[in-house]
Amino acid sequence: MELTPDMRNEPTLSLRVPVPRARPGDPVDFSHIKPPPAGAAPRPDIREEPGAMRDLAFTLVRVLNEEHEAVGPWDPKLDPAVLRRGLEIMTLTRAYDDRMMRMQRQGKTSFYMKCTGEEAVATAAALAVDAGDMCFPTYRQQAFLIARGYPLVQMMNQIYSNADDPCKGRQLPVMYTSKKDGWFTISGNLGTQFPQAVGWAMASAYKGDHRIAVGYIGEGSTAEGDFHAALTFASVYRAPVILNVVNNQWAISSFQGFAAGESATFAARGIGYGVAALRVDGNDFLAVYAATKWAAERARANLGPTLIEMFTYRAAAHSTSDDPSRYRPAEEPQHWPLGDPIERLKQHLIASGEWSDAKQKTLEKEAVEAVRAAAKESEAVGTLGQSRPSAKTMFEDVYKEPDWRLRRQRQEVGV
Amino acid sequence: MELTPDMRNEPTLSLRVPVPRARPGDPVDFSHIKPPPAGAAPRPDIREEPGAMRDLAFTLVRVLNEEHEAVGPWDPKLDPAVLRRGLEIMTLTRAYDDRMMRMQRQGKTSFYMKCTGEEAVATAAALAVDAGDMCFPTYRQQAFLIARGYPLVQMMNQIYSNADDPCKGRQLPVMYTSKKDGWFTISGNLGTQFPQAVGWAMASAYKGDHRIAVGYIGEGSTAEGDFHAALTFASVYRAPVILNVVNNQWAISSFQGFAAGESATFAARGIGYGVAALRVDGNDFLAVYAATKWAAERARANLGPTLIEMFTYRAAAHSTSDDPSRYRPAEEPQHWPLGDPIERLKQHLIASGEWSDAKQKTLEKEAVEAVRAAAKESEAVGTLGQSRPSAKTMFEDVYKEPDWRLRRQRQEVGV
Amino acid sequence: MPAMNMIQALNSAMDVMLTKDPDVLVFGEDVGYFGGVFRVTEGLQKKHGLTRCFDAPIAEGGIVAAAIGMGAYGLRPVIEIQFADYIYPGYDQLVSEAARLRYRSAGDFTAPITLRTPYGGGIFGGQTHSQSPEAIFTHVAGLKTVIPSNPYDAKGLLISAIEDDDPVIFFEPKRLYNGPFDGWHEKPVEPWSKYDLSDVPDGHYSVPLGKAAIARAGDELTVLAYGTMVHVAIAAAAHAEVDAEVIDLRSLVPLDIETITESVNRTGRCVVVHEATRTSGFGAELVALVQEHCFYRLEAPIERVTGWDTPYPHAFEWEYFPGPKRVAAAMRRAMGRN
Amino acid sequence: MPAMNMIQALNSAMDVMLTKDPDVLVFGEDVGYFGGVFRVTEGLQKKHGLTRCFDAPIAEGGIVAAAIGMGAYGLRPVIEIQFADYIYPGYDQLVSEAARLRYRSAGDFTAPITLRTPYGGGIFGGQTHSQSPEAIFTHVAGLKTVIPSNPYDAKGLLISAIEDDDPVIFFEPKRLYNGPFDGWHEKPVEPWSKYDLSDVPDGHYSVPLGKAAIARAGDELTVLAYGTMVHVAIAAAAHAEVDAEVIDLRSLVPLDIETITESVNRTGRCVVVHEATRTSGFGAELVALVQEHCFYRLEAPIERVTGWDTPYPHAFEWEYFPGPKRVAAAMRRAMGRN
Ligand SMILES: Cc1ncc(C[n+]2csc(CCOP(=O)(O)OP(=O)(O)O)c2C)c(N)n1
Ligand SMILES: Cc1ncc(C[n+]2csc(CCOP(=O)(O)OP(=O)(O)O)c2C)c(N)n1
Ligand SMILES: [Mg+2]
Ligand SMILES: [Mg+2]
Repeated sequence: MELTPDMRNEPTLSLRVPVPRARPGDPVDFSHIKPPPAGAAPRPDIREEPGAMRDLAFTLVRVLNEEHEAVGPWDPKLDPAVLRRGLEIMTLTRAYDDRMMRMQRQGKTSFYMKCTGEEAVATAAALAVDAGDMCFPTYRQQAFLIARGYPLVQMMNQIYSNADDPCKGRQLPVMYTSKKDGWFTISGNLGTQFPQAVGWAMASAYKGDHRIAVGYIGEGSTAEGDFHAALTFASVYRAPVILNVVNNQWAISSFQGFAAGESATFAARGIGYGVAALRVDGNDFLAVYAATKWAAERARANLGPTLIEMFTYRAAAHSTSDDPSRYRPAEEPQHWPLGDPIERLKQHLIASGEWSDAKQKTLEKEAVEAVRAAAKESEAVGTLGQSRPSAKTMFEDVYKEPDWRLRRQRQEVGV
Repeated sequence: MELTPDMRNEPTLSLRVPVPRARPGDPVDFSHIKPPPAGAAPRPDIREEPGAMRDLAFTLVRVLNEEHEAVGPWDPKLDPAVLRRGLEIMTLTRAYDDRMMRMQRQGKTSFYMKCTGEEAVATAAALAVDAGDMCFPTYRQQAFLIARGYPLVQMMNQIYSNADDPCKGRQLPVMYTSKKDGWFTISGNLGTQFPQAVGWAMASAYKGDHRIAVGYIGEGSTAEGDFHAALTFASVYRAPVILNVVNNQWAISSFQGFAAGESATFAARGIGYGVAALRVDGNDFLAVYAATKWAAERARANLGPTLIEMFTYRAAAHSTSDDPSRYRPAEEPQHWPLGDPIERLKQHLIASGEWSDAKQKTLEKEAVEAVRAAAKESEAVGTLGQSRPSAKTMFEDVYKEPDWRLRRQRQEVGV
Repeated sequence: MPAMNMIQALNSAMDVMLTKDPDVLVFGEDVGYFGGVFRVTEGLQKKHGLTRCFDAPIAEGGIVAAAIGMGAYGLRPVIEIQFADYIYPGYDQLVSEAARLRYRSAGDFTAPITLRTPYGGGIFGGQTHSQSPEAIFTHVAGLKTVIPSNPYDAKGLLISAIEDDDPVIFFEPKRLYNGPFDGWHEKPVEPWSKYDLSDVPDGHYSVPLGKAAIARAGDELTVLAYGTMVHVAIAAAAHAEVDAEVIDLRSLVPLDIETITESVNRTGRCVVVHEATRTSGFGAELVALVQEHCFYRLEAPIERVTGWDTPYPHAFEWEYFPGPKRVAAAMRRAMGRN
Repeated sequence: MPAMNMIQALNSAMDVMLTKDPDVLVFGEDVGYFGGVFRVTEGLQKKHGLTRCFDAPIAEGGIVAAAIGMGAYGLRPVIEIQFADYIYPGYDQLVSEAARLRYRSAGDFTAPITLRTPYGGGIFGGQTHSQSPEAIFTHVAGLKTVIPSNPYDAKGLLISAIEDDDPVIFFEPKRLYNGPFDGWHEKPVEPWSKYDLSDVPDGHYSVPLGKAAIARAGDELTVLAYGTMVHVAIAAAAHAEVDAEVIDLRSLVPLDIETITESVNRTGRCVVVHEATRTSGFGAELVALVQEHCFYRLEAPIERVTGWDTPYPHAFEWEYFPGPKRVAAAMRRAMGRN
C-alpha cells in the first residue's frame, strides 16, 4: 500500500512570510551584514568569462578601508581633482535634497524624493562613464544629473511644474528629462526603464557607435518582469549596458526580503544569465567608480553587459508621502554598517592630505548657497500653481501632431 | 584633455545576434554538449542550503550509464514494477501522439502537438509525486496526464472538440483540464501557469496541507516575466513547488540561445534567488524520477522550491503547424547525444533482466491497440465538426451565472 | 452605527471577511505590517496574523498570478495593486488567465479573486498616480468591474466582491477616501462623518453587484456616473439648475441596464461622465447601450464628459478633471439651454 | 504590377523600408531565419543581414521595451508579436511607456516604433489565437491603431506606420493573409490575385494614417468596419439587399471622423461591426461618435454586430464570428425591414 502524505509522519506545510530583523521599538539589528575587508575582492581582467567570476556576486567590492585609505586591486587610483569633484556633487545633491524636501513641506510643490545616503551610487558612476552615454535612471539618481552639469534651476522648475518646467508641467516632481545630458525621461512606473536601457544599448551596438547605456533599478523593483527582460535581452544580444541594482534595503515599507534578498544577493541574479556580476559597497565612492569603469570598459569592448548590485541604505524616507518610523527603528539609518558616502570620501581626502574639515564646511556652505540662488531664480518663475506653462500645451506632444480630437478638446478648454 | 570614445583606439560596438551551430544543409553539430558520466553528480541531503549546492546547476544529474546500469548517488533504486509502468506510459504516450498527429493530418482536428523524445520528463515526474499534488503543465506534458490514469478517450474528445469534450469545445486541441486528476487547465499563453503553480503551492502551505505543486515551462518561455515572478515568489514565501524548465533546445524555430541558454544553464537561474537548482538528463527516466523525488521531499519538508532543468530534445515538430526542416538539419533528432528516453529505459530493464525486445514489441502493439480502441470510441462521438456540445454552452461559464448580456446574446444565436 | 470614511469601511470589509472565512487572505505591496500606502489594510496583519495579510514583491503580474493559483486551490485572495496606474504588468494574468479559467476549463477551475486598487485623480499625483483604467477590464469577458462612491457601498460591495465566485476588479476612488469630493476643488473638503452614507454597520452585510443606485432622483435628464464622478454630477446638477437623475452605477460589469433604461426612457436625455480618457472609455459603451435601448425616447444627443485624450498632467489637474462646470455645461447642452 | 497577397505586401513594405532606411530593423519571435510563423518576414534576414531582421526571446514585454529603447536612440524598430492574443505581457510597456514618452518628456524622447501583430479569428485558432484586442489600444492616448483590409493598403499603411514618428499598433487580419474572406466560410477561398487590391507596386508608396476608404459606395445605410469585417460587410450588403456604404476605417486612431460623419449624415442609418467582444469594443466608441455627430440625422438606432461577450470558442468559431448573416440582419433591422 502506498502511503498518502498525511499518513506519513510528516509535518504539515506552513506558509513562510519574510520578517525584517527589527521593527519600530526593536533594537537595530545589522548583525547579518558582515562586510568583507576593503581590498579583499579580486579584480578580474575585463576579458575574463563571467562564469569564472561568480564569487564576485557574493562578496563586496570595497576600496576604502577603516583607515580611510584606498586599498586593493579595485583602487581606481583617481586624481584627487576627480575625488573632490565627486565630493562636491554629493554635497550639492544633499543640499538640494534638503531644500526641496522643505519646499514640499511648505506646500511649494506636491511631492519630493531624497537620495540621502545613496549619493555615491549615482555620482561616482556619472564620473566613470562618458558624456555620450545614456543614463536610464530611477527617481533616486538625481546626483547623476547634477554631475552632468544640468542646471539646478531647471531641476527646480520641474519640481515646481512652473512656466519654465522642461516637462511642461506634465510630470510629477523629480521626473526630470534631458536627452542632451544623457538622461532618459524618468518613469513613475518602476522597472520599465531597465529593459529600455538594454534596447538603447542594442541600438548603439547596431549602429557601430561607442556609446553605452547605464540602467538603474531599485532592489524592490527587481521583482518586476522588466528586470528579467533586461537581463535576458542583455545576455542574448550581449548589449553594451551597465545594469545597476540599487539595493538600499527598503522598498517603501518592505525590506529586501520581499524581493528575495534574504536568499541570495541581487548581484547573483546575473549568474543565471551568464552576465558578469559585481556586488559593490555603494557607500564607497571609489568602489562604485572602479566597478562602473570596469563595466564600462567591458561594454565598450563588446564584451557585453555587467550587473552591479550597489549595496547601500536608504537613509531618508521613501518620499515626502512616507514616514519610515512606522515600519523600521527610527535609529536604523545611523547604524548602517557601511557609513555615509560623503563622510567616507571626505575622510579619505583628508587622510590623503587633499581636504580638511574646514574646506568641507565651506563646500557645504557653498552648496547651500548655490541651491538657494537657484531656488530664488526658479521661485521667481513660480512654485506649483503660481505659474505654469500655457494650458494649451496640455494637448501637445500626445502625438507629434494633434488629431481632431485633441484640437477639439483644446477648444473646449478654451485655450 | 579627456579622450572621447571615438578618439580612443577602440573598436566600434557591434550587435551580436545568436546563431545556432547548424542550419538545414549543415552537418549536425552537438559538439558543445558534453554530458558528464552517469553517477558523477553528488546528491546532497535535502536539508542542505541551496547556496552549498550551486554546482548542481552546471552539471547533469544522470543515473543510467553507457552499459544501461543505474549508478551513483541519484539512483532511486526503483522497484522494477515502477520502471515497467514508466515504460508503459511512455510507450502509450508515443502511440497516442502518433495517432493524433495522423488524425490532424486527416483533417479530423485542427491542431496537435507531440512530446516525442521528452516522454521521460513528464512520466517519471508523475510517478515520483503524490496523487494529490497539482501539475501545472505546458502543452507538452501529456505523459503526466496519461500517467495519472486519465482516460485516453477523454483526451481525444478534447482533441476533437466533440460532444463529450470536457472543455466543451472551447479550447484548442491538447489544452486538457482535470482538477480531480491534479492537472491544471492548460493555457495557450506561455509561462502564465508557472507563477500560478507557486500561488497554488502557497495556498497549500497556508492551509497546512501536504500537497505540493509541480510547474512546467519550456526553455524558450523562461524569457517571459512570469518565469521571474514564479522564482521570486517561490523564494520569498518558500513555496512547496517544483519548478521544471523543460529545455528541449528549441522554441519553435528559435534555439535556446534566444533564451540566454548559450551563456548559462537554465538551472543556474535558481542561484540568483537562492532556490535549490538541479540540471538533469531529461532522457534518463531514473534521473528524472530521482531529482523529482528529492525536490518533492524538500518541498514537503517545508524546505521550499526546487528549480529543475530537464535537459532534453524536441525530436518532433513544434506542432502540426510547424516544419522543423526549415530551420534545423533534418537529421538533428537522431544525433541527440542523450538518446531516446524509451529506448534507454527499455535497455536498462533488459540489462537488469526485467524486460526483453519481444516484450517491448508486445507493449508497443498493445499501446497502439489501446489508442485505436479509445479512438474508435471517441470518433463515434465525433471528430471536429461532426459533433459538439450544444451551442448554448458557448455562453456558459463566462461567469458563474450569465448576466443579461450573455442571456440576450444566446437568444440572438437562437440556442 | 459608527461613522466610517471610505478607508475605514474598506478596512472593515476585509476585517469582517478575514474573521468569517479562513480562506480569505489579503496581500499586496506594503499592505502587511505597514497597512498600505493609503492605510486601507491597517491593523489587519496585527489582528489576523502574518500569513493572512502580508506584503508582496513589487511584481503586479506575480501578485495576480499567485492569487490565481490560490483561487484554483480554493482560497479567496484579496489583492491590492498600489495604484491602478500600476495594474498593467498584471493585465495579461487578468485577461488571459483569471478571466478565462472558468470558461476554458468548463468550470473545472475558477479564480474567485478580488483585486482592489485606488484609481482616479485629483490628488496631484501626476500621470502615474491618477489613471482610471476601468474600460480595459470591462472589455474582457469573465471579469467583473466594481466602483463604489461612498463608505456604505464600499464595504458592502467589497464584501460581495470577496464572496463572488468570479474575479472582480474593485476600483477605489482615492479622491473619496477621506470625504466626498464634488469637484469644487477650491472648497474645503468635508469629512465623510457629515454624510449619511458614512453610517456603516460594523458587521457583515453586502451590496449586490449589478445593482445601480439612484444617487439623486430627477426627471429632466439622466446622468450615468460612478465613483468620484457621482458627487461631481450631483454638484453639477445644482450648478446647472437641471433636475438631473444621477445614477451611481456601482458596478460596470455586471451592469444594471434596467435602471439605466428606465431612467433615460423617462427623461429622454442623458449625460455620461467619467475621469478616464474619452476615446474607448466606458462612457462609449454606456452611450452605445443607451442609444440601443432608448433611441426612440432620446431628445438630444447623449453627452460624454470625460478626461481628455491625453495623460493626466500634474499641473493641469483641474483642467483635466471633468469638474462640475464641464458636467453642468453638458447638462445644459443636453437640455437645449446653452 | 505584381499580384501580392497580404503576406507578400507586408513583406514588401518591410523590405522597402529596410532598403531605404538604415535605422529600420525588424525583430520578434521566430521572425529571423525562419521568417515568422505566418512567413511575413520571410527572406528579410537573408537579404538584409542578421542584425536587421532577427529572432527575439519569448518575452513580449521585453520586445516592446527593447524597441522603445531603440526608438529613444533614434532607430525605427518594427516588432512582431506572434499573435495579438500574446500582446498583453507587453501592454504595460506600450501604455505606460511607448504611449507617454513624448508627452512626459515634452518631446525630448519619442518612440517611433511599429508593432505588427496578426489578429482575428476564422482559422480555428481557439481562444488564444483569435482575439481582436484593438479597443484597449484605442483607449490609450499616444498610441495609433491601424488595421488594413487588403494587400495594397497593408503595404501602404505599414510604410506609413514605420515612417510615423509615433508608436503604431498595426493589426494584421490573419484571415485575410492569403485571400479576402467574406464570412461565407463554407465557400472556397479565392486568392488575392483575383482582386484589384492585390495590384501592389514593388517600390515605396504610402497610404496615409487617418484616412478611411469607401470600400463600397451606397446610399441607404453606412457600415463602419475594418480588417476582415470590411469584406463581411460587403457580402452582407448583398445578402441583405441593402445599398450600404461600407467604410473601411483603415486606422482607428487617428480616426477619419469626416468621412464617417458625411456618410451617416447622408444615409441616416449606421451599422458598426467588429470581431472583438462587444462590451467596450471599439464599436462602442464608433456608436458614441456617430450619435454625437449625426444625432439629428439618425433614423434608427445604430446597430452593433460584434463577437459575443465570451472568449472565442474553438468549436463554435462560426457562431462567434459575426458573419454576413448577422451583419445582414442588423442592416435590415436598421432599415426597418425585418
Ligand atoms: C509598477 C509600479 N508598482 C508600484 C509602484 C509604487 N512604488 C513606488 S516606489 C516603490 C518602492 C520601490 O522600491 P525600490 O525598487 O527598492 O526603490 P527605492 O525606492 O528603494 O529606491 C513602489 C512600490 C510603482 N511606482 N510602479
Ligand atoms: C505569451 C506567448 N507568446 C508566444 C506564444 C507563441 N508560441 C507558442 S509555443 C512557442 C514556443 C515555446 O517554446 P518553449 O517554451 O521552448 O516550449 P516547447 O514548445 O519547446 O515545449 C511560442 C513562441 C504563446 N503561445 N504565448
Ligand atoms: Mg530600495
Ligand atoms: Mg523548448
